[in-house]
Amino acid sequence: MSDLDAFREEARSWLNDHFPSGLAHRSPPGIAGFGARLTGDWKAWQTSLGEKGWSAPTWPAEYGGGGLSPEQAQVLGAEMASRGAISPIGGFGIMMWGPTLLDFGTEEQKQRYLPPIIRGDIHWCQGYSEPGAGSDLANLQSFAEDKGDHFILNGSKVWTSGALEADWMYGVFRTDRNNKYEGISFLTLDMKSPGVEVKPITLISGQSPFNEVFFTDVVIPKENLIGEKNLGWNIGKRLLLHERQGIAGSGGANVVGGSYDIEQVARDYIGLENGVLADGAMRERIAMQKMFAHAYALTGRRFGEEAAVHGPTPAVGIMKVAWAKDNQNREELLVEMLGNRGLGWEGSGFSDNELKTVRTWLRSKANSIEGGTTEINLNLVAKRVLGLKGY
Amino acid sequence: MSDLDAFREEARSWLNDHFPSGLAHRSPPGIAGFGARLTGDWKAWQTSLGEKGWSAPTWPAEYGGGGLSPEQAQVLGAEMASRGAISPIGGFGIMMWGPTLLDFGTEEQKQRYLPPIIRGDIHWCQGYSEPGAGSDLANLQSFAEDKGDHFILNGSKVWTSGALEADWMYGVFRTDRNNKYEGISFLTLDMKSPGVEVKPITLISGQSPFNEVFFTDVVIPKENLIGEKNLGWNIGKRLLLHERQGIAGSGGANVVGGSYDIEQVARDYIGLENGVLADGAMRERIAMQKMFAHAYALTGRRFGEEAAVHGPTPAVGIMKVAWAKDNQNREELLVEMLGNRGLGWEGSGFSDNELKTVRTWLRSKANSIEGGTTEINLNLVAKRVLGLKGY
Amino acid sequence: MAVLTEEQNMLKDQAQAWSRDEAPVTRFRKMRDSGTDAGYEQATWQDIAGMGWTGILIPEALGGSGMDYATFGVVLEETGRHLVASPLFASGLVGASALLLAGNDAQKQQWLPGIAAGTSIVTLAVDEGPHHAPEQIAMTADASSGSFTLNGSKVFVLEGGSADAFVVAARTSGTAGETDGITLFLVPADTSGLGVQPLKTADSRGYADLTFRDVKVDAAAVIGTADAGFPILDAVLDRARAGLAAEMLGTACEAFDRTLEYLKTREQFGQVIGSFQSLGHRAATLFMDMEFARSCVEAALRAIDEGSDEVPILCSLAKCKAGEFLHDMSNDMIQMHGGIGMTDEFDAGFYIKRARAAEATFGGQSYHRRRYISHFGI
Amino acid sequence: MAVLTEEQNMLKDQAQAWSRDEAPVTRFRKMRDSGTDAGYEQATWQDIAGMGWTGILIPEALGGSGMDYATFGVVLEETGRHLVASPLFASGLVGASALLLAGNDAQKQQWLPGIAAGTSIVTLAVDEGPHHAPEQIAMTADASSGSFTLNGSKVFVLEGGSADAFVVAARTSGTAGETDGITLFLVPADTSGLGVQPLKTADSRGYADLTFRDVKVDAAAVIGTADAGFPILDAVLDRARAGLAAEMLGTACEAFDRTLEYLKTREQFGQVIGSFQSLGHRAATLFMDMEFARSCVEAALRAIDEGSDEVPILCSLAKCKAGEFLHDMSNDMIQMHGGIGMTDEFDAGFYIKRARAAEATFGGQSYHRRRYISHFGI
Repeated sequence: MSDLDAFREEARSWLNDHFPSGLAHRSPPGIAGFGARLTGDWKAWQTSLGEKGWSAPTWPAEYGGGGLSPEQAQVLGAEMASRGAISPIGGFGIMMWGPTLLDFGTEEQKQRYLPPIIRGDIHWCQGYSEPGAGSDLANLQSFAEDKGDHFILNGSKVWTSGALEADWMYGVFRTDRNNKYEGISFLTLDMKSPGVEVKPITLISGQSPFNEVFFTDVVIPKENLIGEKNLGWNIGKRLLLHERQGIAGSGGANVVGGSYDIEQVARDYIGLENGVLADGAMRERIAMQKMFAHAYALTGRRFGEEAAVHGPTPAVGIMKVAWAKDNQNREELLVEMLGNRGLGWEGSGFSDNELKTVRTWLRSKANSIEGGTTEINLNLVAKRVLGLKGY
Repeated sequence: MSDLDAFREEARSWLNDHFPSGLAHRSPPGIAGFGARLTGDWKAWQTSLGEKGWSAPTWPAEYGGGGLSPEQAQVLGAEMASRGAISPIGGFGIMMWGPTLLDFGTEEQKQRYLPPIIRGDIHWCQGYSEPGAGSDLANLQSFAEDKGDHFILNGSKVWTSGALEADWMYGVFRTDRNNKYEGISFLTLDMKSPGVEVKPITLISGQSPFNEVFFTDVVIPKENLIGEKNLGWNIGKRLLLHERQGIAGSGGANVVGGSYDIEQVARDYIGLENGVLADGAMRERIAMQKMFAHAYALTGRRFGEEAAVHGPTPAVGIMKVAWAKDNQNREELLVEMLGNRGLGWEGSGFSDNELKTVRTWLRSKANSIEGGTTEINLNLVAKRVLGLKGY
Repeated sequence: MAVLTEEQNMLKDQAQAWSRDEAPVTRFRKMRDSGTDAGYEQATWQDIAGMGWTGILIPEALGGSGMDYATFGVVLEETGRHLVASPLFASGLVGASALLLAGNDAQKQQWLPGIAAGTSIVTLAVDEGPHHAPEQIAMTADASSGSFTLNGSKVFVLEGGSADAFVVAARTSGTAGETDGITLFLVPADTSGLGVQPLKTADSRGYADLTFRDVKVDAAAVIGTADAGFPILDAVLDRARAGLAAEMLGTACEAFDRTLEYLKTREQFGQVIGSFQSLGHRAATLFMDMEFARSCVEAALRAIDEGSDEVPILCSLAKCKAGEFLHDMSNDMIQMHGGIGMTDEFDAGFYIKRARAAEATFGGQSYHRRRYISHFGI
Repeated sequence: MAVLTEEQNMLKDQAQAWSRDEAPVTRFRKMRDSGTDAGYEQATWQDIAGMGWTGILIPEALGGSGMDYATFGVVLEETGRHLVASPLFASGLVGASALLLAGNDAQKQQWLPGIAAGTSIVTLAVDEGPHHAPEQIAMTADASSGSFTLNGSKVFVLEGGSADAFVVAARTSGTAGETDGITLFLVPADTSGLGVQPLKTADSRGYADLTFRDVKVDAAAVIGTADAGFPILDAVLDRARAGLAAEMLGTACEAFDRTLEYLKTREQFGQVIGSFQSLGHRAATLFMDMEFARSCVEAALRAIDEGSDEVPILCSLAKCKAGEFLHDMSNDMIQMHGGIGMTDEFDAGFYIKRARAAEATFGGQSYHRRRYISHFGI
């Protein structure tokens, strides 16, 4: 029996003992990834997984991680997937902050921050965007004044997902007003610190996980500085890569939740004549939408196959643009096909699917803004992939 | 009887005497506006009209023009139109060069150049574009070196309409290599001068009125300088206004000649089912095309009405963009509807209309380039109409 | 903009000033947040009636000012800019048009003075399914001994929750899909058997679904002639389409103006974002769409006033072109504003929600493309 | 690009080098200027046959190399880049596919070695009207005493003027619009009653119209089974579509590369024009279209080689996506080059003419959108 087979046995046995079968194929409660507080079976599963370190399978065991090889992690993932075991420990800590910390943190910082991330005890939020700095992220103004052994932070962040639920924030803050890029530091702060105020953002589609966070004379100890002072931009950029990949990698599904079947909507709200959609123009538009989505999926698969042999290609930059376009086109088609049934907001006059479609359509408008606007992404493709100047 | 009625009588009587009735509703032979040499009735009509000065009705009589008031000119135009009398004297001389000369020329230059334009004796071509200077027109490099009492010209022009038939050229030439805009002079030159060589340009659609013109040590007397040396760019720009208005004002008809009826093509090459085009998607695209053209026509009419009251608006800048878009969309639809009948080049395998459609479609691709590219025109709208910076 | 008459200029100035000062989007927001079913505030509605806009089309003898559709369009464009919520369009234009075009003297005397005064709200109930399809009317009106019994339903009736009476298109003969056999009825809202269910819509305007269960009306309720209502309905709808297109044009123009202002002031990477060519060219293209939509809207209104044969084709053109421009502009208003455009706190959400609702009302772009091209024999 | 096998890499290198060095667009231009009816030069064709590309699909026993469609696609992409004119696609891929899929041993023995050697050209004759519509075949083949009499016409047959034999789809029963009743015949070009009229097309490729007047063939000419030819025809057409899509992808990629190079070198207003955002963003969008088209083309070819159920849907996807990209790219090649792009002296005209011809062949984008969506029950 190979080592990997042995590990597979171990994983199976452990999952048999620790995964509550009642949770099979269920998603954790709360806003996925933003760390809801768990109870009952979910809490027990969180505790088992966290103590085993398999919520972060490849992170070093010395910080509480699983210490697995990539191959072992793949086996574990397959085993969990096959029994519908979903980890309730995720979010920014697991997906972005932990990996970044492993690269850039001091030994002391790793010891301090990683174990509670792995156990799912501390939930993190990400302080990046600011009202005055949209696509020009480095134009941030929240200022952390150096007071010797601590910083005093004033300013605000916006679009902070899960800030209301989070225990801690990591983020980028200005520490030098005279240098745009080399005047930014990467800091962490306790969200319970005096002077931190969180205000939820309602989107045009309704409630959202986003918040504004205001800082008034917030004290941040010097030990919370990651990397060197004024050189935090590089750490911040590294983290962004994870974010863009995370968004585009969701593969066509909208963040709010998939919309319903486009062919079914066509049949129900437009109708067929002789087995063919009665509206030939709409039929062509649906075809174009589905063919674009198909091409998108085939391209994602191809890039994956090629990357496995030739290494990653910057061409993936187009996937974020395509993802947004695909989502927005599909949602516009759905709303148009629903006709006046696609204009409901709430109440008994509309079906659940109709109401959900309206909200999903509105939410999709952010897809070409969040995680780098379509314009910024096209700039990046023009520059990095095509080698054009001036971007 | 009002003065205008009296003039109407005079015009009628003169036209009765001088317009050969056999020419009614006929266009002059040759490439319209590029001055073919006329014979027979056409020559007689040219001579009468030119001697009367009514080929340029509002130009001062002292230079051989009609000396008419705008109202009289309108009456004359209406009378000529009503009997289908078309002037064979036109082209660059009448449309652009004459009006510009009236503004910028010296008394001597007006006396010299205007009478033969009015008589249609001298045909002009326009030396503007150069191979290295497309949208960036002022980047022209043809250099007229100042030799005291004359210039020596070397370089080349491109896209020179009618150069092969023209007697003279007016144009913009570099006289100072150190100043981009204030180093350009407006000159005229005799096309029979030694060192002038004309090479016709074949377009992707076939033959064209365009040429390349090469200059090798061409001697240009100083008296051919219009305005001041190095200050010719303003004269050149004034002239361009006439060109853009001329092109966009042609109102949706393609320069090569109108294409045939889109509904008829739809009926013949796609066919109807129950009185409706069998291809619903194509039907919607045709509708969009026709509605855009309709909106374009209504907008042209509205701008006209508004200009009559409020004066001209820079908003007309969009008309050139729309004209190109309209032409190109229509031609693409036609070619697509013709299917494999829309791929012929010559020979008996295709009908005349089919062959003409292919050529017109190809020719329409220039519509978004000639007379200012769509990109340049959008820049101009962004800057002049919307007041945006950076254009 | 078309050359306006003195009267039109005065009304335009009035509508502009009032909308901007008394009924800006903040007021619409307050109404939305109040959760009212009506979709408008009584105070706003009284202001509007007080200025006489409700009577623009109604003859002076019946309490109105007897002006034309082009003038109504000027006002709707201004109120559309600020998303002013009121039954002005549904009653003062659509309801009034039905009575003006085909009402008999008694009906006119009974309803038009109230519409002009803003004390009566009369609205049109036409569609029965998710898409605008006036030929597909299936609702029945069975005649017997001088009265009619109405059964069926109507959906998405504009200002249906506030209306005092409905102009109802029902079928007295034939089957769905036929234009013959349709009759228009004037049905008071309190008629027995008529159920009104207000809807909570994304654009916070007042709409309602209606159900008719053995609703009895007598012959005096017929507008025009029985079985021959379709041409009237079509004419009323065209007036509605042109008027709504004017309102939509205003909505889109305001979205354009606000976005252009943002392009000129918002800085990124040390320059105003409007200086980025990809945004500047889109703004220039949207400007073209705006001018084209305006030409079509003004031509449609003028054609109605002149009694032109081209009313159907121009009204479809206007509704489609205003719809296309509003559609694209409401999308780009969000995109060009970036994240802020996605927040409920900012107004862009109101514009895109209103956009889609107005697009769907009385036929969307796709419907009007089909209707337009059908005039060309293909 | 997909991960290639060693064999595919070798062929790709060979095709790349040969096309670039021996058959660049200047050679195509010379052929065009010569005014030949054939649409290709014999020397080019002999080179191609000599390299064995004509036999890529044909088993070794019959003189070919027995490789797959993905490999053929690699070659066609390279020849497509340079608009190489030859019957390679029409005969080596389409004609050979018909025989490989449904020919009997005698037919294969008779024709495949010649196709592999380039000494026989076999092409498909399917359409009869201006648009691709294989179900609409009306040409008749009347059976009597063991032979068939063909009457009707075929249009726009690729390499029809040079072909030695045609695979002809004709109707042995049923009427136009039905898929049942179609039969494939192998008809030598010198058969009595068969008329061939070469066409002068904008893209200077070899096409011909065919007329059949009482053309008699015996039962041995049937490919597959009488009346049941449509599934074979459909499979042949799908292979043709995928192969043509690969060629179109190459054509469009070359147009993209040349245009990108121009964006990097052409200066206006003191900067390279690619630095203008409106052009840069369009280039980036075209790059996306290019990558998407490639994914579809490669997936379609792979599906054929794997015998997947998804062949029809993927081949329609590939033809449509390659067509869309080539369409837009050939337009933008001219626009981004400005005036020079409009001159016959420059090559952009060749690319746009080839683009529209290839788009129309074996179904355009619109045809394949309809075919694709019909698989989803709407």
